[in-house]
Amino acid sequence: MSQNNGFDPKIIAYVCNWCTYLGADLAGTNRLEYPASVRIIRLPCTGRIDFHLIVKAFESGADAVLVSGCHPGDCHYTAGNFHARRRWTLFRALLDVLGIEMDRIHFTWISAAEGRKWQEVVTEITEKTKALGPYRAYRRICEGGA
Amino acid sequence: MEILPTSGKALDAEVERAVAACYQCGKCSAGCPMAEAMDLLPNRLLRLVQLGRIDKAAAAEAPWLCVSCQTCTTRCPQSVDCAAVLDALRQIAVGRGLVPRRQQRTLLFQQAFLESIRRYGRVHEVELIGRFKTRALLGDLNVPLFFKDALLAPRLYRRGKLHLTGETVRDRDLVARIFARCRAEPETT
Amino acid sequence: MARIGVFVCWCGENIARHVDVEAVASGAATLPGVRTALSYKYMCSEPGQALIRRKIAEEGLDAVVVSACSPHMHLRTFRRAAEGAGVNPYRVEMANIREHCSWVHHDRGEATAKAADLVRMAVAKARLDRPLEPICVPVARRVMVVGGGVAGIQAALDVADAGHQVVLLEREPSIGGKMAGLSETFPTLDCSQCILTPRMVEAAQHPNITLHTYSEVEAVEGFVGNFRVTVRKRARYIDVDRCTGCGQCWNSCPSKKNPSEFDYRLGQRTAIYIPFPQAVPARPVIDKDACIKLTKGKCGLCAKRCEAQAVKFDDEDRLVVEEVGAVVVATGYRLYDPRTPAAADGISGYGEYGYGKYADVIDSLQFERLASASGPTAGEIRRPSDGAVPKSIVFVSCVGSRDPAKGLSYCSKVCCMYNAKHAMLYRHKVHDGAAHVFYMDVRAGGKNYDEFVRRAIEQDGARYHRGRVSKITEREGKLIVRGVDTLAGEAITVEADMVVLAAAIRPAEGVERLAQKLGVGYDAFGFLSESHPKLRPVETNAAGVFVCGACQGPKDIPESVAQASAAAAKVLALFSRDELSRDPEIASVNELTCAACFACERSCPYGAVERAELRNGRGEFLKRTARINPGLCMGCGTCVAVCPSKSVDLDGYSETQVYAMLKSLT
Amino acid sequence: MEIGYYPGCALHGSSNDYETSVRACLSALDVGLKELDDWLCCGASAAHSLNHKLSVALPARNLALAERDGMAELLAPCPMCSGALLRAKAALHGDARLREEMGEIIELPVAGSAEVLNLVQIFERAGIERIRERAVRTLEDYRPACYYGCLLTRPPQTTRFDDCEQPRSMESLLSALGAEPVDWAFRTECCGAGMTVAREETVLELAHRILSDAAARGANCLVVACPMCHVNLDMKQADVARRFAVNHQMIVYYLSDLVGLALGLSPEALGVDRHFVVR
Repeated sequence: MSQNNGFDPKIIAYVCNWCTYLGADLAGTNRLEYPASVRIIRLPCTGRIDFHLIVKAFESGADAVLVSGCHPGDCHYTAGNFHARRRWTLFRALLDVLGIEMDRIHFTWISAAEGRKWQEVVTEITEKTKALGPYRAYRRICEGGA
Repeated sequence: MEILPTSGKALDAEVERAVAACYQCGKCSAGCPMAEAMDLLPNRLLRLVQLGRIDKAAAAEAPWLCVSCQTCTTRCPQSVDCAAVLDALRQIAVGRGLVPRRQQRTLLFQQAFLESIRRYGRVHEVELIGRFKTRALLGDLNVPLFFKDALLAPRLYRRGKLHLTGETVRDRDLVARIFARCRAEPETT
Repeated sequence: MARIGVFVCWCGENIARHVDVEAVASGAATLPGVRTALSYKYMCSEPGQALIRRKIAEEGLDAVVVSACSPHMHLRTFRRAAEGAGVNPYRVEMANIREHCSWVHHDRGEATAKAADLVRMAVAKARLDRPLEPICVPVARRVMVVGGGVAGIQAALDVADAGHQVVLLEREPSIGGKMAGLSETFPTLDCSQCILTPRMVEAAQHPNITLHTYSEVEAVEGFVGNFRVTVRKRARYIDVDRCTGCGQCWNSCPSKKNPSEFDYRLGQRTAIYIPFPQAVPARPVIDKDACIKLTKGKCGLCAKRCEAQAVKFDDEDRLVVEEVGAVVVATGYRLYDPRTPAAADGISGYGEYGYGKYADVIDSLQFERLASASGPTAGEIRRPSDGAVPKSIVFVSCVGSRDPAKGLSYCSKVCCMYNAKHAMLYRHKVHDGAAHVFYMDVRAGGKNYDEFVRRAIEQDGARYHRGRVSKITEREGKLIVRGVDTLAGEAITVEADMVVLAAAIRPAEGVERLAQKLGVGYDAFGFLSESHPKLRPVETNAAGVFVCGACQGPKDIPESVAQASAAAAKVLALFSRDELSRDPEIASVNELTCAACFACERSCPYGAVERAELRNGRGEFLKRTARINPGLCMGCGTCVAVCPSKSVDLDGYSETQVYAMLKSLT
Repeated sequence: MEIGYYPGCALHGSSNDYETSVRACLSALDVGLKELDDWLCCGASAAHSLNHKLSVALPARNLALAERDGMAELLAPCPMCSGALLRAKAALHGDARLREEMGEIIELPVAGSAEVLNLVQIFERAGIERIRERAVRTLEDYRPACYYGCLLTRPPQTTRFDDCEQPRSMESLLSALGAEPVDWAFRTECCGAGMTVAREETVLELAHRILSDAAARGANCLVVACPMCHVNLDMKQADVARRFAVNHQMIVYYLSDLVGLALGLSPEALGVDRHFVVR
């Protein structure tokens, strides 16, 4: 199935309860198959996501992290997704400094109506992460005490 | 829209994609200054392309009547680049020998135009018109007689507007190389 | 240590086909804190729920994990079941092994492994769930209806008739909205004012309805059941209680040449005016920019004539606070302006149609006024430029609508019907007139609607051309309309005396600001978002705020009225209870560690963060701290993410719970 | 102020009266023109009709020359040329692969960074107020019908100039100089452009409509900013007269002619005497 001799990536997905979680539900209702690589952590809103949650995901052995919420203007809580977006630009630099590989962190917007997009995003991220291989380097970052 | 002069089916696919958004409101045809003279209105050309009948669209006279005024493209509610689609239909027609006989003269003129650029880097008006008219006459196409332009010549000349030779760029070989790389050798008839 | 029960559902074959449910259950049994784990064919069925209740009793469980479908499907079901057996409902978790697993992964090994992971995560979370109590708040049984058009009037009357207090707010000097200015209504051709004005009077005289006209929402505080809405009552310069509506003032006003808003600039009004004769309230208002007294300090004729001494030139805006339990938004629509300059908020105009340049190119609401018996021409179709009766009119559909290049992709839904009506009315009034309609599709879904359009074509001789118009120019008093009939395959030029543009329906000006104050979502065009397009069509995501009419999307009068009654029914359901409860999964502040930076306050979309002081037992000041108002917090968690000292947390989604879920996967 | 100048074939051919006018007028405004060295023809409609790649490559070469010679701005008084340059710019912008491909074809690296200006924009750049101050005579006798034609404003996504349906820029400039532009219907209609030779009958028909409307609105002259418009409306006016039996005797000015006249230049210095229809 993959060129990486059976490496099955582990991906943590932080998704909001009102858009992306329902989008993933819709993918199920429509029986849209995709790789079994993602473990969803349901949060009320992507506005809840901070720097620590991303780092902790890698600490727990994730090979990639996906953050997905409502489209701009569609936030259940008016502007949480916007806050998440703005904060992301801030802590992206910090993650970069820490040496975290930025192509292992993915941001998308998936609405409750976009089951197919959920399928596509998970498939694509899984393939990309497979190509990158296991995130052994992160463990080295931790051990190196960076 | 990006239409590359690639061969046959690839260009077909490009054009089909370009018209996918057309919902047949006809605003292109409504605003077209040449609509009255066209055998198939622009919206019908686009419809034929949508139906995969590109050859029929390309064989029409209408694409050759287009004056590239961009009105259709400007006003299209669906942002279809209609004028570019007609450009592509002309290219397809040339490639497949579908140019209607009555429209050959437009093709001849444009080919003569490109040939002038290829030779000199710039257009030589006198030579261009001469070449076009001669070819058109040889091809027995319905073109106003040469002497009509010959009558105009002295009037242009009097106004210092007639340049028998025309300008030429320094690096003519470069121009030839550019043409070669664009694979656009004008066919000589 | 928690005492957790794990219940794995087969969902018939839905889960069991691709997930080894027995293996998942037996794996779960070994997890720390799990006392019992078992599987059953249909957990949501009554026997399934009974099983859960029995196990809770037998094993003394204090938390439950149901491994089944999406929590959006059955979390409520299982919370109720567990609560029935004495478990705190907020200690019930679900692992979604159907939508997120068995339905999308068909490799049995992979699906089973993922299901086991999902259960592990849910158990890890359940271990740390705190028992919570639902938040209860009393309900103020009083509703504010924003917008006094036909939808707002209907909603207000429905609630008022049911015995509850209503505050009806209208921005214009009179209620009635767009409908008050319409001529006749499709498909029955009954007179719009004749059916609406009695309802307007009824609303104004209803003992349960308080009317604020010439007023807007200034600010909104509070939450469902307890809103505090500040209303700005704009200066009217008239004491409405003294005024008798006798008309002496407007009949004596020398400033007569002001464009009438009600007639869409086709008519004129005085500076002190009532918008139309049947206005409710029948009290005038002074246009302060047109009044000679207010602009130049001279005149004051109206005040001299007023026997009731009701004219107040020193009037000012007033703010009043209304406490209500629910809000119905019925702010309606405005027409798209074809003059819109290029790319104003992504929307551009139709320079090619010359609206605003040629006096006889008008929009459809202007035509309504021309066709209305109470309009500036007393119902005669006369064109604005010279008052001549047009012998040929072109009606252009979809001006703005269905035109993504101009920025509006949607169909405005009502134009096909009123175009047919306009063509019909015109032909009834001008027998030898030619009515041309350019259309892309005729959308006439509705009871007796298509028949109506056919009547316009077959009986009244409207000439329908399938195609858009590209350009309108003017030559010697004629409008040259360049269009196409794609069915005939010909470009067509019509020489018209007048052109009517069926301009798109857009939400009323400023509705976004109102939506933000209320916490209601809206789409890219500014139409307010309902909670669910099918099952919650008048609710919004802001609890206690409902929508009806064209503010939610283009719709005609019958639909607006139906939706208004639906919104009223939802309000009444809300008012049928003494108090409201809602999920308590909200934020809380550790006030001892809080650094009082108030980053949370700035990020909170609900204004739920308050500044407080910590004092010791003797009342001495210790420190400042942020504090969450549980009545306002909606539980989005944005404050948790922004807190630099990690002093805010969110029940149900706490930091430690997320970490525990992550850890359960290692 | 000195800016790059791309004359194009027409201004060096039968429309050299336009070049005379542009140079004289801009010189009077102290705007120096530095002609692009060894420029190529833009390919005009022949290239985009018959060979899309060539229709990008030819203007790309000219953009590359401008970049090489450090010209940040390039005046192209012919809208066919400026349109071709702008189209190529748009295609190159944000498409690294195309830039690379074109770089190889035209043997010069190209980014498409030079700003392409039409004649109206140069006047706006020079400042309408400044032009008004320098004017030595008023244009009050002129009731021009300002004719924008097609390519000056269309397609707006590419040209990004004025309002493509109701343009005002020429009227604004000429009103400032005392002229009284008429309001008319054919400001943005097409005259047939480069079809003059290939489809003469089409051009005559379109030119006839334009001239007739201008005359009917009381215009005493037409103003254009395009060599092809000038050919079709001026040179072909005699043919229009013959075909439709109506002799408009409508003088067709280049925009720079009228500005130049206001600045005190003689008709001869502006090449106005070389038009076909003269006063």
